[in-house]
Amino acid sequence: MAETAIQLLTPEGTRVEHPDYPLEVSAEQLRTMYRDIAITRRMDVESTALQRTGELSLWCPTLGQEGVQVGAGHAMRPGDYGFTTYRESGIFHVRGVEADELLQLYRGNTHSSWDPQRVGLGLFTIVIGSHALHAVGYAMGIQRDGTDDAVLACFGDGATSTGDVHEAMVFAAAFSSPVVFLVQNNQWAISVPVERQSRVPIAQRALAYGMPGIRIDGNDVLAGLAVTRTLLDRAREGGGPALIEAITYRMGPHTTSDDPTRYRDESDYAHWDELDPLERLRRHLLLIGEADEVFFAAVEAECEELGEKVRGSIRGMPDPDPMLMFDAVYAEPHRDVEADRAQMGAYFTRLQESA
Amino acid sequence: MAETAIQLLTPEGTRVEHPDYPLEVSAEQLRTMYRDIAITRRMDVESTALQRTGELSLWCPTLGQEGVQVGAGHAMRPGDYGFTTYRESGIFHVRGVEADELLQLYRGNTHSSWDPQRVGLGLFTIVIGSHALHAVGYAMGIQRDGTDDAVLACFGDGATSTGDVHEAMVFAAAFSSPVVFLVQNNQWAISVPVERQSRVPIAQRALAYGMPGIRIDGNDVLAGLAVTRTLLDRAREGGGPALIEAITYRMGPHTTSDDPTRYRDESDYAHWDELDPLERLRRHLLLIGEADEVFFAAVEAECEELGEKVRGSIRGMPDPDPMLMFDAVYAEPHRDVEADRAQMGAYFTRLQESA
Amino acid sequence: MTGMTMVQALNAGLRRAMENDPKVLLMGEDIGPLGGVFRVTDGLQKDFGELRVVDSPLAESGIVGTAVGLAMRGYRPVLEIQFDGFVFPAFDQIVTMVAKHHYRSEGRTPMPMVIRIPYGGGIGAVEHHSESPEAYFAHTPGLRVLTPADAAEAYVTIQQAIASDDPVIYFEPKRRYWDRAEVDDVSPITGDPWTSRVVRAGTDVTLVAYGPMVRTCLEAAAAANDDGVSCSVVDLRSLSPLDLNPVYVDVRRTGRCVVVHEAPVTLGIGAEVAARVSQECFFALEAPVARVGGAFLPYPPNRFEKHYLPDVDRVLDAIDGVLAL
Amino acid sequence: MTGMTMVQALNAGLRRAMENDPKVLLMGEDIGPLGGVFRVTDGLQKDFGELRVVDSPLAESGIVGTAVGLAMRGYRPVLEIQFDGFVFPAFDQIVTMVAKHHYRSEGRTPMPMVIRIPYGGGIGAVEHHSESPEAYFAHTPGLRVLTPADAAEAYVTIQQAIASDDPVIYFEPKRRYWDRAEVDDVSPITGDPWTSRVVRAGTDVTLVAYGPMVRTCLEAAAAANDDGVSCSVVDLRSLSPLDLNPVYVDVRRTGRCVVVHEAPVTLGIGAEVAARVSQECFFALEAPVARVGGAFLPYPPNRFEKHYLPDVDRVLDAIDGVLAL
Ligand SMILES: Cc1ncc(C[n+]2csc(CCOP(=O)(O)OP(=O)(O)O)c2C)c(N)n1
Ligand SMILES: Cc1ncc(C[n+]2csc(CCOP(=O)(O)OP(=O)(O)O)c2C)c(N)n1
Ligand SMILES: [Mg+2]
Ligand SMILES: [Mg+2]
Repeated sequence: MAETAIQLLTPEGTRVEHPDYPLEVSAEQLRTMYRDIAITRRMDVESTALQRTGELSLWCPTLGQEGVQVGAGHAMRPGDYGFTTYRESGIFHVRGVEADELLQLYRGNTHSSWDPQRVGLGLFTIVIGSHALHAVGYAMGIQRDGTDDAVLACFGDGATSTGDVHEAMVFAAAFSSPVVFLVQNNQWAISVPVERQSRVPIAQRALAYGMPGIRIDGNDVLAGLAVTRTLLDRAREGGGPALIEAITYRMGPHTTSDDPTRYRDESDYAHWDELDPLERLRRHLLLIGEADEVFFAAVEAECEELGEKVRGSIRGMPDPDPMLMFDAVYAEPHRDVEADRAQMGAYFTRLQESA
Repeated sequence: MAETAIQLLTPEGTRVEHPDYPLEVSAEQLRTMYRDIAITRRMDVESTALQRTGELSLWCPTLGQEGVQVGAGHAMRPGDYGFTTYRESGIFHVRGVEADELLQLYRGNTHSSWDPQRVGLGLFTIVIGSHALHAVGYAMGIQRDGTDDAVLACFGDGATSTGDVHEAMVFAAAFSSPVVFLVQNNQWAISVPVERQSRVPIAQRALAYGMPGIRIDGNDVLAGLAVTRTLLDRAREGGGPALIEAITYRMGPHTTSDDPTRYRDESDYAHWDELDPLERLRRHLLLIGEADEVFFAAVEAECEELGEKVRGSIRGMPDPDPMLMFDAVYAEPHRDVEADRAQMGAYFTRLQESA
Repeated sequence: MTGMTMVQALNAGLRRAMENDPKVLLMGEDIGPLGGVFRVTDGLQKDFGELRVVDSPLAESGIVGTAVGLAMRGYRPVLEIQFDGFVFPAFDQIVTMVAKHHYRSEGRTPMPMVIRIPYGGGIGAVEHHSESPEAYFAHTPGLRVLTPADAAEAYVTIQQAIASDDPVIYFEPKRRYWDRAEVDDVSPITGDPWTSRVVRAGTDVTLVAYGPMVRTCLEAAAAANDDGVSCSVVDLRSLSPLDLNPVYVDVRRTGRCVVVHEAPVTLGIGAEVAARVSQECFFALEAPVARVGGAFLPYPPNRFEKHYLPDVDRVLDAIDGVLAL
Repeated sequence: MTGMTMVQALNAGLRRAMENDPKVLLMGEDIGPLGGVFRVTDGLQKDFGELRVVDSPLAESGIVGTAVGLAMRGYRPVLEIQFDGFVFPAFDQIVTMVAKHHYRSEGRTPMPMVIRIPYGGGIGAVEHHSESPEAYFAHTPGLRVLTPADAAEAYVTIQQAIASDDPVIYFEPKRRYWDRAEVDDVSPITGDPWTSRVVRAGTDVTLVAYGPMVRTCLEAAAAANDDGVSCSVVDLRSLSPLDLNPVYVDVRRTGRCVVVHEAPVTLGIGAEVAARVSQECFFALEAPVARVGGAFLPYPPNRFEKHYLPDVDRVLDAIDGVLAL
């Protein structure tokens, strides 16, 4: 197991080669990833603002973690499938979920607003750790279909303590299923530091199951891309599961309800600021002469546009028809749900009449 | 991590030294352990026979695994506490639970027949893996009490797949609690071979948590004694948790309800027969001249006596008074239980009157 | 028509479902070479292979959680939980994930899955092997709950459960596993499993039961008949949804109702039946609905179970009770 | 007497319990420096140290399972489950181990433990943060279940729960966390928490509620009063054991009963209340017991909750219903 985290792009923006993870990446793709990170970041800002004005119930900022998210998103093939947490707007964006689509959920209109089939992303689960098993099961399905798809299972450092994540790794190893576990170690599970979950690097967990455990610089989009792609390919070729620990930092609060000043020092941020994934990629693009201020201004303009679009579609959105809540509890009619629907409908009518 | 299992006594009965696990053991203690294994084994035979004649509901044979059980039992100090499975009559015997006491449970009279405080053994839990957490919690209590007790948590290879065992190791590592996890890898979880639980040695699980993982020859009572004692002492001195994988074999069926011919080959047994823990210790005692046929005959007589005692106390034992089932549901009176008790009492009276 | 035990009927039903749909697969502990501890899956791995009959690692949350993923990929997993008492490690996956997935996805992702659970007491087992946890699942929106009362029912309803696009918790009354019945294993499967069925018609008292207690109630009804009391017996069969219409019709005639199950009475299925029957048959009831079931204790050691479990005498006593008013 | 929110009252109650008994310790996620996501444990780690206020790894089964061991060693763990929807990973430990330990050990090993769970909806939260799972626990022999309706109750009953030698599931109505009340934080703690209490006396209809719905019912009773209908309100307070005697007494006078909770009606606490009241007040009831509660759905997205949750209007509608008969 690598002691130090794999890095393909230094904080100063220079490329480093790694023997195990060779990477060829076009300038076009570099620019796309820059744009993806910038847009993800803007979405964070917009969503936080919308939450502050009561348009959203909650938002879980991704700030600081976009590097590995965008890299991993780009590592996936269209047929691959991802299982994520609530803090993965980078991957959602890369896989084609529109910002205002995703925000339906945080507005409280729906429990899931995207079509899992279309974007190849499962519903995210708020009950920490549980989706790791869904990912493995999905991968077991791939094995039975005989296709060469692979699955990416994303979760946080806190999640690694849960029984479900363990069982997921046990099953994946037992059946040698095509799944890569991507742990975003952002140093915190709400207010609890990662040391409470593990006294040794999280990547070391992989040894328990006989699979590779690789630490990467989570703020390096290229490391995220290269290592995730290599391990997904290994998995799809029958090499079995693997674990990536992406070392990063949650620069924002846990959610818009959180107050990090209660449990961590402002002074921590400076260190991570220097490792910022967006700035790093910007430096790289400038260094290799593949982007200029015109490009950056265009991205900025695109972000502005996104912001406007999001605000426009979310602000003052009407609430859904109350009777919709009775839909889709079951795939086939269920007597008790239908009785409740009828009863509630009659009640709403009485209520309107008496009003 | 040791690649090969630690052995202090060869199958031929000769002592081997191991630099990390020096062991001084008196002839007296060797004879005691021989006796313990023999008695445990006899209890197996008696219990199986009692089950066959309907006196017990079930029995879980320990045959083949007595070496590590008796060794580990001897490694514990009186103040230490153990958490076991249903297949641990060796440890129960060493810790002073009488055979006929234990069998109350398998007769169906009680869910637990020993006093946990007296023998320092928790109730065994049939829901696989769950007691590993109890062990860690108990160890956390020891840390708060500031005593130098330690805890032994025993479970099988199958149990290592459960989320609870993982969470137990996470907590133990996080709090550096004085607990030793002893996995008896008897190669099977009912009909499922250990390879389905793990493709790498179970001891390797320890690496995930940054604790030592030691493989031992589970049919070697001395390795069981020395390694368990060393790690318990390390834990009680603040060294933190550790994991032992004892390689052994379940020579009997999973329980008296099981039919192993459906899933494994008779031919497997021969190999393990040669590694038998009792025979090994017998050879050793003979080799070092610390036991003779008089001693072995005395042990045999003691076993006979035990058999008679057990049969005498279990056979034809009357069923408990039905109303006892209402006792001890709660520590303090509970209205609903009391109502049910009264109702049932009245019903029994009606039933008797009408009969 | 073939004479079969319930175990054989379930085995035949599983086999037919697997033949009919290549997406059906079985997963659980010891269901492969061993054929399950009750032999319900006997021979299936041999015939359908290890990819369709999967011996899993020992982890119930893992079994159910991976089945969620398999269902998302288009499979129809049929899971075996070895005994009632071992379903709880999977409770989170069942209640939080399986039950809600269709709703959470706004109908985009169905969750066809059957979780087979041998349940109930009466076989002299050790702890955690005799429980009746059905009310937990029937209280959970998003799940369906079925339980067969005999081999013929089992053969049909296990196939219907597998064919359903909703997740079904399928409770198998283990003390009835070895009861034999004539099973029609030739005709196409028809009928609506999500209904209750009147298995005996009577005029004085309506007995309501499901799973293992259907036979007990039929025996009680026969005994009552000898005493001149005519009892109907309704087998609920589906615990979610509940179909109490046949019960209401019957109670409106008899005016008396006794609900019987093994689970603790408090908040057991009988509570819902009693509440609804009291509501719907308010003016017809001549006596309060009586509930016969487990006392408010953990399942006791098995030497107590013949006293703990409802039996013919307890049902007769309750019949006397409702007739006394 | 001090004016306190329910959060402050719980904090004060925990503090006092910790001062009184060195064996009391708190464990949960984010209960240390953060003081819990609702700040119920605010300041306690600072004052009692990390050994008595433990921020655990992220694992609910781990929290409850290790607490079992701590209790065996003589401690009295008070656990925080961060939200209702996250109790299920610990369900096995709670139902299989915590609930049964005293019984299994034949009374040798008490299991004093309090599991605090903020529950219920009404705060506009995301999924899994608004559920009412109390019926699962009330159906489980071996557990006690308490839920306070206001700050004064919370201050007293949290201490009584901690003092109990039995395991207590303590449901905190999170939408009432910020309601203020006068709390007597000076007098010794007295009274029996395992009883229900009549919080308003009336003559026409008996409203039965607990936790968050007590205030709703009091508001409904006030509104009904304006329309000339006099309602009693009974706060169950303890869901296990249930104390329905005050309800029976009241219903025998009013002849009408409405039970209100947020959880799905089917097999919710109201089912047991309706079944028992229908039994005990059979001849006094003028109308069937009405149940007001959640529809049979997973908790919907929060933009629906004002329609999903019982409110004053729904309770008034049910009052009209029982009066119409
Ligand atoms: C089973 C469960 N327990 C508790 C919570 C409350 N909770 C939400 S996020 C969180 C911390 C998660 O930490 P981590 O896995 O590191 O992910 P991060 O939020 O840092 O991305 C907790 C405790 C939950 N959602 N699910
Ligand atoms: C949670 C749970 N699931 C399933 C079972 C049924 N069961 C009893 S023993 C056993 C196998 C246990 O294997 P292992 O841990 O290796 O212990 P061994 O029996 O070999 O000593 C199983 C699956 C159980 N008791 N608990
Ligand atoms: Mg984190
Ligand atoms: Mg084993």
